[in-house]
Amino acid sequence: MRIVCPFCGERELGEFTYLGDAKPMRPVAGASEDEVFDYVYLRDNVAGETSEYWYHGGGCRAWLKVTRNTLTHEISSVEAAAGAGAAKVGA
Amino acid sequence: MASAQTNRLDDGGLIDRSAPLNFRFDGKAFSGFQGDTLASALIANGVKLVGRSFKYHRPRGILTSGSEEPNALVELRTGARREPNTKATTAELYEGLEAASQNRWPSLRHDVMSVNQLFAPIFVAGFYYKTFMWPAKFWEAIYEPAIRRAAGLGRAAGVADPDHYDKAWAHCDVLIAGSGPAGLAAALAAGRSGARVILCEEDFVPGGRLLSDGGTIDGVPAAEWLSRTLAELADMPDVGIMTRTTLFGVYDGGTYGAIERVNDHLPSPPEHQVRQRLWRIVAKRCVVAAGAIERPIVFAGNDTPGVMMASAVRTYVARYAAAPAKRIALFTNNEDGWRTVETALSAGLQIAAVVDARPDVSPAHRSLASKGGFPVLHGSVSGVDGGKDGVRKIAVSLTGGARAEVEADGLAVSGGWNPAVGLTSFHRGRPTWNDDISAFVPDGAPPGMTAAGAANGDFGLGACLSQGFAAGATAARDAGHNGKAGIAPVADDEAFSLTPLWHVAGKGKAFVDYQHDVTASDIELAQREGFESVEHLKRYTTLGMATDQGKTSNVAGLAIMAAVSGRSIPETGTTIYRPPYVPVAIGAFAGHHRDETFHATRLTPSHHWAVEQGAVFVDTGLWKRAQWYPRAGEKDWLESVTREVKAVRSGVGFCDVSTLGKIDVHGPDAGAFLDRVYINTFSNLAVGKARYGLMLREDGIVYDDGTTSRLAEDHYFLTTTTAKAGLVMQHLEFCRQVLFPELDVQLTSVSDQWAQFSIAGPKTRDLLKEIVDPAEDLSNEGFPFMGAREVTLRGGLEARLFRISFSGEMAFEISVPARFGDAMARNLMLAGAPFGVTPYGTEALGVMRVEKGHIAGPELSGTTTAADLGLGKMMSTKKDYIGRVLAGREALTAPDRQVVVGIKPTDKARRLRSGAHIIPKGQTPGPGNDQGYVTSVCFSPTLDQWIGLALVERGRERIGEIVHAHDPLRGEDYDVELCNPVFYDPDGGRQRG
Amino acid sequence: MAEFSWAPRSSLEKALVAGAHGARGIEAGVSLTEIRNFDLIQVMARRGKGAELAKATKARFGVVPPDAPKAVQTPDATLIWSGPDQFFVLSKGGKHTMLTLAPALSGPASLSDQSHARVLISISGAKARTTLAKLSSIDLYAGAFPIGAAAATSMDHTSVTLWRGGDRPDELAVFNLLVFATFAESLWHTMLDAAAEFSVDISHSEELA
Amino acid sequence: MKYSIFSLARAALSGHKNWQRTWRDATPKDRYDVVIIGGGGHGLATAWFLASEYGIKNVAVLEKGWIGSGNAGRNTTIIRSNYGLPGNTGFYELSMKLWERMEQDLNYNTMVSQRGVINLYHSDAQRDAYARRGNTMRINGIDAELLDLAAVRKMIPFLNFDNARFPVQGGLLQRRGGTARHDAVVWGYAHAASALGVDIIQNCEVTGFVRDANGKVTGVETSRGKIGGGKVGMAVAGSSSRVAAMAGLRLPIESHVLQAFVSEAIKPLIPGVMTFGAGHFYVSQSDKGGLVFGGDIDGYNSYAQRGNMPVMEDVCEGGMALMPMIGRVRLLRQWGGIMDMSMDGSPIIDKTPVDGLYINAGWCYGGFKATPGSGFVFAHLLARDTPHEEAVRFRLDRFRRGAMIDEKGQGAQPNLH
Repeated sequence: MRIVCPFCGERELGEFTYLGDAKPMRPVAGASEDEVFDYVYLRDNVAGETSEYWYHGGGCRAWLKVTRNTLTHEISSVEAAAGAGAAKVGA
Repeated sequence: MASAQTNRLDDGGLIDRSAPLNFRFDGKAFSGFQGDTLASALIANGVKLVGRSFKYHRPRGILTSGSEEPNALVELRTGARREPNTKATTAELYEGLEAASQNRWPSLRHDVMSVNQLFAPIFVAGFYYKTFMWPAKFWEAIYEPAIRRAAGLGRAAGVADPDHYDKAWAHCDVLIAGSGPAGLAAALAAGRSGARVILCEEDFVPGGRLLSDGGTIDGVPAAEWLSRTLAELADMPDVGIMTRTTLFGVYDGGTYGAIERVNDHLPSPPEHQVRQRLWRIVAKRCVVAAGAIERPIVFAGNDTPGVMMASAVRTYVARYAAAPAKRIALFTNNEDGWRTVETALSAGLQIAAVVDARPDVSPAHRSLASKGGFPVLHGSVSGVDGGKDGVRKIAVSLTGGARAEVEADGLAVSGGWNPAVGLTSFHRGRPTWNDDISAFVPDGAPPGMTAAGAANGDFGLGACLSQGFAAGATAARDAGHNGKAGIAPVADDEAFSLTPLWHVAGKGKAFVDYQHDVTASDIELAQREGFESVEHLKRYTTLGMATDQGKTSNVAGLAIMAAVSGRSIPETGTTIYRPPYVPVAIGAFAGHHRDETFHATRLTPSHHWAVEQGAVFVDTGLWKRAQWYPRAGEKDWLESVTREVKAVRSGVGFCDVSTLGKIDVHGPDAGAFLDRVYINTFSNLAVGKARYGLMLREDGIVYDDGTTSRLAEDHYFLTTTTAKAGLVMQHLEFCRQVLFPELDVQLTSVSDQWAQFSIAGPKTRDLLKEIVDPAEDLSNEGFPFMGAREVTLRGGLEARLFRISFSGEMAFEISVPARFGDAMARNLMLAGAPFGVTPYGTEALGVMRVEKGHIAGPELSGTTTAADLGLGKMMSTKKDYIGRVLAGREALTAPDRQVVVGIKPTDKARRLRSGAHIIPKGQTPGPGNDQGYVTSVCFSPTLDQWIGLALVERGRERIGEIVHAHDPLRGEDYDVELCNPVFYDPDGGRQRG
Repeated sequence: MAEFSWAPRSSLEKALVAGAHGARGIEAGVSLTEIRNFDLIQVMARRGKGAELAKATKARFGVVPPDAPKAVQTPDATLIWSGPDQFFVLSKGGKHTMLTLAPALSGPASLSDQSHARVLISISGAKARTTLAKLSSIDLYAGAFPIGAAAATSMDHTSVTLWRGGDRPDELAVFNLLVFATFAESLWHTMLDAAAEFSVDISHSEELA
Repeated sequence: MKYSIFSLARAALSGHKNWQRTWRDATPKDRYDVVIIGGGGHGLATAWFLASEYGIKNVAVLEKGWIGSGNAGRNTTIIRSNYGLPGNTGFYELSMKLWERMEQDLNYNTMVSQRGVINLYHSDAQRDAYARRGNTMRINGIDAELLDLAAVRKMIPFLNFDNARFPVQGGLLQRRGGTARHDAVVWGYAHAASALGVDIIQNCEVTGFVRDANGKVTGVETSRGKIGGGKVGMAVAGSSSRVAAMAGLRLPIESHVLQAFVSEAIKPLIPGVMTFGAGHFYVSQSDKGGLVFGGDIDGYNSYAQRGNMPVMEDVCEGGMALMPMIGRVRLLRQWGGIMDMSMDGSPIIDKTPVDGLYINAGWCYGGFKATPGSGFVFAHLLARDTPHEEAVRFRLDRFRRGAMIDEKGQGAQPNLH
């Protein structure tokens, strides 16, 4: 697998670490145990296109949101996490 | 003296007759020439019997001339370099080569295990599932060892591989597999278009079937076109041809695996060179021009030595000038087989007869037959008379029912061709059936890959050239290169007419999978027992699971299954194709990463100083850390460690703690950020102060701990455990970039920037005064416990000083830029000399932390909560932080959880061991009363006894209780007292003093 | 009172043996040079301060910092991209240290001293690319990795910063490599093993190329 | 027909023409007492135990392809019961005991070979963790031995003891561990279950659940029509989330790819099963002679049933680090299976929140060794509606309660288990 890092360009799989599904959002402060349980433990585990977090730890250390098909491993898009490249915020 | 090359033709071939090579097979001396394979050299020497089959130990000869060979497997080389199951058909001959036949005892000609053939009526497919069940104990004791000894093929060396391997990356626009006409044409087109091209060829010379079958291209003989083409390609700087290189797999994103046999053609690799190299090739496009594999026909006796694929006969005759037989019969069901007749005749060999399964043959062939003086028999070969010395006679069932016999010493067989669909099918693409050629052709190839020429089911030379050229041009264009490809090479297409014939019914064993001894009747049996799916068929009969991966057997096997189960071949389908395309040495996949270079090694800044001190090192993750510093006369590690601990507790010692993860946390929101990742609060930490912090995972379990200092309003210096340094960095980046992007925080690892030493013991201040600039106030008031700030050292060096203690003693940690770490160690020795300074290692560090009841790796097991560790009070109730909510789950807050306590043996002389379990006193150990276990132990020089930490159910409520430490693994049982985990200076006066 | 010497010691002090290594009887295909005692400051733009940092950098160095994987040469420093919103300032002789850079850049950026966290190795020679192909998954083909190209990548599972400097006088490419100091000795041996078949010329230098 | 050497010899006389199908090729009936989705080892074992232990014979096993075509047919065939946490320890030992009588139970040689499983340790910390685990095993009546370096050297002298990056220091040995012939396990259960009346229905893909007005599952929709079931059990590890989604359930499971490898067949080289403690590598040698080995999962969600090169290299690096004698042995085949990676690395066997639907899932990469035990306790659950005593900790709600069974201590991060 090769992932096109929005900062570094196309890189080999070995430079990246997988975290998991990017769809669940961390509940805000004060959320209930049920909400946080859902966020931490339950997964859609999609067979098909899904959005997920990968870390370019062997490269620029950016967290990426990768849209990938779990049936074919085909990657259709990669975007940087909101806080990667934050120097441009507001620019 | 080497025997004469009896079957070497007088002229022709691509061998170098001026370079004779001596070799031995089963101890017997032979000679061959540069340019031979082991197989061609054996053939040139008239050797027919080369191996024994897997199950029945039947005598076998050479069947093919390529990597699809199922029979001619040998143990190549000797000693530590012995390679089992090497295909004689691909092994290049070199001076002094030694090979031995395998799977036979005591010799190839007289193999005791060939008695298995007598049991063949019982040893049918899957027979072992139906027996060997009684008595149950006999399986491991009797049956299985016997089966295991009989099975297997060659013998591995059994000692470490002395050769080296490496791995490399390559990048190109167009990757081409195969240098036959299609592959070369593709390379020409892509190269001329301006693309970067890599062409992989598994053979040691490019050319593919051109080397054996010749032909005319662009009006010149194939050999001339070949050298002209290779010259043109050699002139293109961005085109590379890698011979001895097999493309074996295709992975995601256009990544391909290839194996280069760099030095297998030499007795051993030259110094500093590798045996083989694994290539990871990244290609925008790939053209598979891997050709096709001729398939056998299944008939009784088809495994007799001397029965050979018709195309292999041509290869041996034309390319190697070696005659597999003097009087050859041909059994074909297609036009292509006839080319063997032409090749043999022109080399002066005799054709005994052609048995053609088709109703008719062309007039041209008829006239060839009359010119060559051999009969053309319409029908099928139904039996072979012969044995380990080869074919003597073949029996033919003629169309219409009559029978005939033909005397011959070799039988060439052509059942048609199967495109090499492996690479195109490795992403689970299923090839589709093509009736015109009665074969499967590629379909569903991975993105970016196309097949061309014979690999695509187009066998004609003209078609190979034009298709290869077009594929190369298209691939280059798709990769962004639009240069002029020019005109494709031109040649005529040979006729290809085939009448499918898979299996000739008859008496006697008819082999489908030669190596695994799977016969046509095994397939029928499998069908009868319900193993009709091809995957069941494969698993039940082992069809196609041998070292040739079914290259010569799979299609015939499923065709026979189709016939017996009344389905068509496409309905029956293929099994899943699995990489690698050819077997690849495990050593090549490992490359450089073996022995001491298995993983990288990290060294602390004072490492070489510690080596000079004679330190014993321990592996901690990738780090080498000084474990203790033995001194002359000390009898064991315990004595050294005890000395080090005592020295610290009574005087002063130092320890390199640079392995701790160190992270700079910068930015206006650094404090707010840390509040969210730690369970306790850091935003209110004063500049110049340090604080111990604990982080949880989001599931409420403790993740890591460490001390974090505030060096400036917007700058914290965070430390992690050695083990989690990288992971915590990743976690913090996740928090920063994903969870809390609104915070203005910057993170950098400074683990390698700072050499950090812990200096501990009552005389720490005395030592520091020697080394720190006298202007710095190190008094308890001027530098209180948990203080942290920059200081200047004597000589002007800037350092950071932290008043933190892991040992429980008066202690500081001092950081200097890493290049000064070595000097720091030396200067600490110098400065501390008057106070008896003692360097100490990780063992003494560990002892002191247990004495002090600090948690570490064994307690941070990934299953403990802050409360389990006695740190529940640190959990802030005033803020949100990672893990806060789920830490409150019922089972994580249950009163009967196992929590950290101290333990001491009731018998003061007793040694403790980690891993012992805690059982209530007086009870018989069982799953119902297993209440915890010992996590950490040490011999405490301070208390003069062994002490430990344990996780024990309701432990904190049970301080003072005597329980049982149960350690059946080591045969130990003893009583221990549960106690306060802080064994040493429980009110902390020493570290604050 | 003891006399303290504060002699800096490179992580490669022991491992680096100047001279020839590997295959004998052929011209060295690879030159490996360690450059010692440099200053390396990581500059990380603060949230929303990218433009401001670019301006401050321009004022200080005469160029804007690279915002893509590139290395920019200034008369007395090299600015090397090291990740989104961040770059290294590599220099010698104390011109650009924490002390001197902080006044210029610390408003829009956070600075972190990495001078001691890295070892700098320069690789060149006819077989430099072939050697690096064993260590790096990056395409270093001249067209794909021109002078000034940079990459934050990994070698032997270890993070490195790689960039292409100016060519040697003999027109051969030069690749510069910043590796983590505690990994350096290990990676050095790996590099030597990779290059040994081509014959290696080993040296160290106090000068930036 | 009963299988034995005598029946084989008799059959040989008639040219093996009289063998019957190993299991009946059943066509679906309208309704069964229990419908089991998934014709892998677990599903078939469940059916066999339902029929043989609980007298429930009106059972269908539905398989979307051919039986054993999922993970049952592509694993590394290891059996062991060397677990350290309550829940796992007892369950896997139950399973081990069932392995020990399987061939006689089923009249099928599944080649259960108790040649030993050794987990090597390379550090004091690892030794201590193994000591803890081995003692747990012993306390539970399971065989375990902690070997020191000398004992390991004696037992497996061919390891790299002398110039290893992470030298072997010893190992935790379970002599009763070993391997079994994975396909034969599937066929053996099919053979025996079919003989007791269980319908094994191949090429029958479940496409949905039939629910009554109360939401209770009363059957399944399949590619071969609607099939009613008093109870429906899923045993579809690898596809659990997909099947559960048809009933509106989200599971604490991710699907990951685990690669496995086999070498060319060679003469006996390795005695039992070994796991490397300083890298990702475990290995055994099949009766046919191939080294069967594997390592870590690829680490990303996948249903593609194939992996990538980094893991392949990582595994071979581990192999060469542990025993550099395999350098010249060739890797013959590489394949990938889909693992139900659960959030704590341990399985789930429970009723679901949907009435009538039962789940057997989350086996991570350890499902093969669990096959008989899983079948046994799942059959119990389906028959009695209460968990078997050795499966009470495998409840689905343990994550919500915080009662995880996390052997590796990695938390809710499936790719790290």
